[in-house]
Amino acid sequence: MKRIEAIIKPFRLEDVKTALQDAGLVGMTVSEVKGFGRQKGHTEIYRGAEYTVDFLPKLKVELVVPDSQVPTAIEAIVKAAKTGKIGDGKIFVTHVEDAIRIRTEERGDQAI
Amino acid sequence: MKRIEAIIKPFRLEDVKTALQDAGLVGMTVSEVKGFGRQKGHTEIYRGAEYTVDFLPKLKVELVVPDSQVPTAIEAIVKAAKTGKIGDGKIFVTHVEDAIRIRTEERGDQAI
Amino acid sequence: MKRIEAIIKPFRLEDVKTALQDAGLVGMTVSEVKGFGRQKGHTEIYRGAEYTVDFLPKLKVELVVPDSQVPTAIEAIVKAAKTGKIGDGKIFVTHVEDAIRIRTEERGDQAI
Amino acid sequence: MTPLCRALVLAVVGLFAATAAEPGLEQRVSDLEAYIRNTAPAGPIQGNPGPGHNGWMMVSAGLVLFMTLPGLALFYGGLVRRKNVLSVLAQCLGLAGIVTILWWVCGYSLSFGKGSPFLGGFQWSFLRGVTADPNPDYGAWVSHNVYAMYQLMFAIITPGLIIGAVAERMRYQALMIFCAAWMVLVYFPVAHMLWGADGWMNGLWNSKAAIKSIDFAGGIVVHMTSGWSALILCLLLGPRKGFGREPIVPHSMVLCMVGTGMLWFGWYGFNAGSAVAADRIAANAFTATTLSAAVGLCVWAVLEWTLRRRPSVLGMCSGAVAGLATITPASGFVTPTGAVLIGLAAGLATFLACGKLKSFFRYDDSLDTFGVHAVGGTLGTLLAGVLATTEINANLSADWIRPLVGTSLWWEQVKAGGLVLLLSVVVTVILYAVIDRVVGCRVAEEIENQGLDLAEHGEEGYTH
Amino acid sequence: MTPLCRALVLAVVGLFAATAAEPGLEQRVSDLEAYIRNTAPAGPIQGNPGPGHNGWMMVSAGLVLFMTLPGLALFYGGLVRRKNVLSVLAQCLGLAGIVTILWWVCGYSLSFGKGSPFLGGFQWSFLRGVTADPNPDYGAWVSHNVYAMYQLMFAIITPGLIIGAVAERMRYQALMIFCAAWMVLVYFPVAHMLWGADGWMNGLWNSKAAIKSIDFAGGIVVHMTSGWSALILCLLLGPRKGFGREPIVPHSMVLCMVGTGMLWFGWYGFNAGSAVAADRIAANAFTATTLSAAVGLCVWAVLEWTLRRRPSVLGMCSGAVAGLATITPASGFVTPTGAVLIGLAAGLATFLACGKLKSFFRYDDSLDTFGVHAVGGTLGTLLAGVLATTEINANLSADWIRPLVGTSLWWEQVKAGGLVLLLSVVVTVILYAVIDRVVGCRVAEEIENQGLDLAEHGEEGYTH
Amino acid sequence: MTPLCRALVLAVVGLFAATAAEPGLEQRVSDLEAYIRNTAPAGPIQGNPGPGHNGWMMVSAGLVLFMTLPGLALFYGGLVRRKNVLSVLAQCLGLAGIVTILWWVCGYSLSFGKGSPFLGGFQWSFLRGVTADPNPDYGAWVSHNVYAMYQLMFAIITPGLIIGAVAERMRYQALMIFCAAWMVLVYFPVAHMLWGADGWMNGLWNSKAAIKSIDFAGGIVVHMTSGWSALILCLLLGPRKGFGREPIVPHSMVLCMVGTGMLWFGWYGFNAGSAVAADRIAANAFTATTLSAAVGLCVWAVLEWTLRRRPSVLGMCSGAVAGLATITPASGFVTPTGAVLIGLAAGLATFLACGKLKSFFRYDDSLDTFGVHAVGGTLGTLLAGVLATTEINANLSADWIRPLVGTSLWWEQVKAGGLVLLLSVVVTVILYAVIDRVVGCRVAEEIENQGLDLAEHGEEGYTH
Ligand SMILES: Nc1ncnc2c1ncn2[C@@H]1O[C@H](COP(=O)(O)OP(=O)(O)O)[C@@H](O)[C@H]1O
Ligand SMILES: Nc1ncnc2c1ncn2[C@@H]1O[C@H](COP(=O)(O)OP(=O)(O)O)[C@@H](O)[C@H]1O
Ligand SMILES: Nc1ncnc2c1ncn2[C@@H]1O[C@H](COP(=O)(O)OP(=O)(O)O)[C@@H](O)[C@H]1O
Repeated sequence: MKRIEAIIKPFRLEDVKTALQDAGLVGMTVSEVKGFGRQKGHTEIYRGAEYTVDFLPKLKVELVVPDSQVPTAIEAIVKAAKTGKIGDGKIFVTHVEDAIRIRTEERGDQAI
Repeated sequence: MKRIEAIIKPFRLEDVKTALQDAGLVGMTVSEVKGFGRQKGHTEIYRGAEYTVDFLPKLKVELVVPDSQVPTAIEAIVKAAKTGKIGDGKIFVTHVEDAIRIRTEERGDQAI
Repeated sequence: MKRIEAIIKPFRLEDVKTALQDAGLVGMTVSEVKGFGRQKGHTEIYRGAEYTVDFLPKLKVELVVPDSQVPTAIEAIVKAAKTGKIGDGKIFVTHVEDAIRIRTEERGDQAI
Repeated sequence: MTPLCRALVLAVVGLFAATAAEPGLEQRVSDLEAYIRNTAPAGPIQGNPGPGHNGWMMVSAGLVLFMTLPGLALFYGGLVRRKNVLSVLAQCLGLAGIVTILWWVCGYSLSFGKGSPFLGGFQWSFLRGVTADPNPDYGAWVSHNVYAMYQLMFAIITPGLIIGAVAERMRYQALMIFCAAWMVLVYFPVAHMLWGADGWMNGLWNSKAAIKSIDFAGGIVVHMTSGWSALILCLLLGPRKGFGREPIVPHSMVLCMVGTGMLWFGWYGFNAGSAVAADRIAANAFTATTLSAAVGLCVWAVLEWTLRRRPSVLGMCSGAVAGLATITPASGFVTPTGAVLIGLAAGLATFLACGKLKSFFRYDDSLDTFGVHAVGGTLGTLLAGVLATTEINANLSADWIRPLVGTSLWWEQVKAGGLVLLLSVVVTVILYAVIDRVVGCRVAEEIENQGLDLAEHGEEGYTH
Repeated sequence: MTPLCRALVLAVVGLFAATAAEPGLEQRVSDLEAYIRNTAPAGPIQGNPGPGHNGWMMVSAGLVLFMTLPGLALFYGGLVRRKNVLSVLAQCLGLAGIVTILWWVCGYSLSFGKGSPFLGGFQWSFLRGVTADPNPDYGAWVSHNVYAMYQLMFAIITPGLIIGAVAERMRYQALMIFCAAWMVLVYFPVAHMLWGADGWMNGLWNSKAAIKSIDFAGGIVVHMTSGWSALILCLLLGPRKGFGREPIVPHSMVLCMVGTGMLWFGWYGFNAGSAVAADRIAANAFTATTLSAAVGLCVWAVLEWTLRRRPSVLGMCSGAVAGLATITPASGFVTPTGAVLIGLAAGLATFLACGKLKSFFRYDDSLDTFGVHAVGGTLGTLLAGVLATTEINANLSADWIRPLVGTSLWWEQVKAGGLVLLLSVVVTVILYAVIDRVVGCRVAEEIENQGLDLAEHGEEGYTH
Repeated sequence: MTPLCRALVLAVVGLFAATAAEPGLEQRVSDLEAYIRNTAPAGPIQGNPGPGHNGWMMVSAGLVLFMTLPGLALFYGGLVRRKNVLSVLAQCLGLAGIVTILWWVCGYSLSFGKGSPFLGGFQWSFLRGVTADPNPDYGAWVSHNVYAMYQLMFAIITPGLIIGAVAERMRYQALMIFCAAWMVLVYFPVAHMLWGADGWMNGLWNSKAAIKSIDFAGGIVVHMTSGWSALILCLLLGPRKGFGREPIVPHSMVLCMVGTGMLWFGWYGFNAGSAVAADRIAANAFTATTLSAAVGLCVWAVLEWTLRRRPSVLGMCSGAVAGLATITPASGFVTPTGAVLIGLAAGLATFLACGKLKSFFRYDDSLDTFGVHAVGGTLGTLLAGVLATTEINANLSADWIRPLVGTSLWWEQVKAGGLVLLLSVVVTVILYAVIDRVVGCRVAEEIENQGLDLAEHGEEGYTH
């Protein structure tokens, strides 16, 4: 099993979700994060005081998939999340040793 | 060391925390996430427009434990988080290469 | 590539960011989390009812770096996040198998 | 008769005609002065509302509505958990809707119409005959329909207070049915008995009242009825899941404080408006209200500071509301120093009730409706009996009540308060039993976990 | 002449002198009674505002401002997505600023000054001559400048309503320019025609009005103008990105409900204040407003309960606002029962409009300005024609309008409403075309994704 | 004497009796007219408050309280970081409590009681003798206790303004002690000197005033005292940790804007209420207030648009509040066009002060109390001297001040403003030194990091 963690632009979530579903992947967990990278932040001005805000709102989509589905998942995410503009985000893949479904205590690929 | 990541139903947090503490595990980090899986979402209706909300509020509990304590931790979480209804969540286990306690710069199992 | 996950005190973020930037590391993703550990929580009192709040606000900083930069990154974070008081947080290092930059579909060290 | 004399006679006759009109002029001037003095006119101006009083009462009615929407909704809504915030708002909104319709159908008539000493009649159902002309029974210079609307706003907020005790676990449908029935069985009779022109306990206006109690702005009618019913209801309903085991903390102290500010602001309409005129008594009530609220606030702050080193926003809000609730029945009767004393007593009593009583008996009065409103309202009712003075409210000089002022008035208060307490408790028990059987009072455990907002209203309070 | 007679003659002469002064006293008393009755004085008191009326109107003006800032801002701001909340607030604030300046420069004069039946003149530009003395054309006892400020608050909220239809996608600059031009081309003429002393459709006050329509507090002037323009504007602008495909849900129902409470509270200034006095008519309007709002609220709740088992906070808020918008033109003309009927109709019609009409035609009226305000305002305008009665508003007894009351008044309403609808639509189309060409009406797609707050105002609604 | 003659004589004698009553009637009518005109009555109606004026002043008092709770609390609370929001609310609440008690004990008496030209006496301590009868020194037709409560609300908000400069770092205890002492040493004397009937600088009412300055609603008394003290206090306290290095941004611009709307709404009570009547002067103040607020708002928006292409919500809120603060001392004295000029000057000056001055001198006036209130109040005080006119405020025709109007009045303003500025600065320095030594003014660094809410109040603003 692999854990795929994708940092994406928030307004692409619906598309990413649909793409993953279409690829047969139904489980995922999403969290709100702030990203800092090459994409330039913006300035906010409060009564003349200027602040450069480097941290931009992003969403982190995590999903654990069987090894075999990693390419499908990556492809689906890339296709759905890409706008071609800087800041589209990253995908990181890590190895997962075990998975347990709490409800049934199933383990491994069954569990996801 | 292993990193145990559990996605649970929000109202089970207190129980999970207690169970882990009882098992002698005091460190953990919790974040609010939205989960998408087999559990059906709900519909929200705003002035006649119906929206299916697939993303349900969940909590993610992360804890890093020495290899030896992985089974204890999993067992504690499963016991405390299980309601038997769909959507109880998952536990994922990944390998952690190193841990550092910032305050003391201790490393490895000492640090957690 | 390694994934460095640091749990820090919220008011140290600016310093950590600067330290990482100074060390030549520009990419990172930050999220708000609640931490539970050795650091004592506080009590909140609402109309006479006392609650011990064990979960303290922390920030989680995640960054994926080439293997070679792991020590630099850790050092930078430790230096910037340390106050010497309990609750300064932890750093966890895990292995990352692959990284993809969504915009360009670059892979591996290029992508981060 | 000489021509001169004839001229004179004619002149004098003319003058007589003029002087015949004179008493008219005198009357008309007296009536205009009656407008200033807020006494009833007798001449042709009768039937007209007086602009200063009428304007003030429209403002007051608006202010009392503002106390519920959004004042109370925020005060309570901020104190519940995020997943239940909308359920509280929906309850406040729903009550505003339902109680208004009840009021129009028969509520106003049953409360303020003449009938038996215990309940009014149906002569004003559908507000028939409730016109813009003043009804001197209730306000010499205020449009009768404005008065009816003003009283409606009290009728809305009273069941609204109950929400605080049952929040986060009662079914919406059950609560709405409970409140509708409760209005008919508790509120309309009690309002009639205390405030109806022929009410059984209306010591201030009804010389024939059996119990000569006074309740300026609703210590008995509003705070005791709702507060004691709330206690019973929360006992019957049982505590929230996790109560006493998990932290159940306010999701937004900011909203709660905003609600408190709105309640305080609106309370001027509630208390000073209860003079049904912008007169001296209103002025006195305004002053007493301000002092009691501030002193109640300070008492909580000082107690928290002393006992816990940290005066809290919720503490100060609670103290202010306690001061306001407690001064309510007394506001138009007591001196500034009386108001300060009441504020002191209010702060102490509610601090103990919320802090000690509740934890001792372990009932789950979610947002302290009992601890603040029942305790405050009951205490204030009693203290009104002790501290009321004719110097502040000349109406207490009426010969049937004057002998009681400063002597045994407090005993009338005890009698009235006790009976209303009993009525509230009994009706609540019966209603609960019936409604729980028929529709079920408590939400399913699953729904309580998930939050009432989604399950009962199909919405979320906040999204990101 | 005997000495006695001489004395008598002198006495009588003296008395004559006194009685010569008498008519003065009579007049002065009549004038004071005129203050109570809200009729125009004729004696030396003329030129003075009457405190009860003037105070009430200052409060009313404040209340109507409060409806926009922060009422409407929250009602709408809560309904948009978090990334656009400040854009809504900025639009409300900007309108308050710009419309006030326009009003000072020429708006008040063009709307309420005498001129042609279609538009006022420039005699009151820069509020020259608009002093604290009453202008009897508009209020016998209210300072003319208070009246001008009161009307300003209407002029601010009207374009504010349009925001609801174009939220989350229109450029700030374009919207401000649109509204400024729209005020001159639609609002000032329509306000003049309906409410100007010499207005072409002012059936209530202008005996020479060509169309004898009535609009108590702005069914046509406020809700129809803005509501129909809003529909056209949102059609021209096109739907929001993702409309109908992605969930676009309110980011804070709590704010929306708070805004609703503030709107309801402020609406008393809007409707009861439109009597321009704290008199009988104000009292009637106050009553009608309350009933219609509550009934509208209940209709939505019952329909949602029946159709979806879950009465929602947004539903109840929408119903209340619908009841308020619909009663607006009728509030000073109808009986309580009339108001209940209007509330019923309001609830039903807007429920259908928001639920069915919009999904059928698939236009993106973001926050239902059309569904609530245009539908409500149009319906209320018609129903005012049907249900108005001289018993509630004696001004309808004027000989040029009395024959229409209860007979063909509804037809005058149709004519007036239809023409104003047409004017609103045509002006909106033209203005859109011009402004879109010159500055561009819609934000770039990138900005719509990111949210308008950051891109257009350089701020974020909330930070953590 | 013929029988006829005898009859005549009797008749005439009777008539004489009637005419003997006549002067009484004349007086009574005059007094009723005095109510309309807001002049003092002389006949038997004396001692009664007049409903129109009294109602308006109760509303105004409520509005001014609403400005602090929750208006100012939100305006400031939204601008701080999330971890400190409750500390701001707690400060506003605490001041409401403490200042009310001070006011009751001696504050009102020291401010408005007769005594020396510099400070009142103790005759009204505990509000003894402050009854519902009007005190003609302050309002011919307003209950004296309503006036005392109205002025209390000013006394509450004034130290509340200081919060803005020291937010996010001052100890709660220290701030409360500072404010209590500051009330006694600065506010009571200054209020007495400017507004007390025998005040040393009360040019409007005290013919013997040494400095004949005018301050309609508190440019000097409210905004200058608090604003200049705030500057000194924030200098002494030092900047917040991270100031100028880390982004310190508002945690909720939405709350800030809501607070602004409430401030604007409440300011009508503040300014128009300062006429202590619902009369012509109130009407003029209402108008001026509206215009200045809107123009101030527009100036900030236009400047931001021009300089940064993005008009911000905070900018518009700041401009509106600046316009309101600056018009305050002048509101009852200037024409609409004067108000527009003041709004213009207010917008420009505060924009520069907040944007340039602060960044130049690098002091940390957290929420710009100095930049908005001190700058606005000082400017408005001066401009009131330049633009005041007898046409708007007939009281300026009093022979001791009329010669100054339009000539050297501005110099009286400079003198009064300068002295008060000095007093505020000196007292602040001394108080700071003492309190810092005794209890410590600044929170520990650890607490500043963590946020004041938890450490000082044991609560969190929001939970999830
Ligand atoms: N090394 C990294 N580790 C973790 N997250 C990263 C890293 N680099 C970038 N990110 C995340 O990816 C987002 C996009 O990266 P950025 O460099 O701005 O643009 P792009 O993805 O187009 O190269 C960032 O906002 C951040 O959240
Ligand atoms: N493959 C997955 N990867 C990551 N998170 C998942 C995955 N599948 C499920 N989850 C998380 O677990 C939660 C529960 O899963 P769900 O399928 O609804 O029920 P159950 O755990 O009972 O099978 C989801 O809401 C989601 O947050
Ligand atoms: N075993 C663990 N797994 C995951 N997170 C942990 C673990 N132990 C501690 N943490 C996180 O680190 C934070 C700091 O830990 P704590 O024990 O309080 O202090 P210190 O880091 O100084 O030892 C905690 O609040 C929690 O978020």
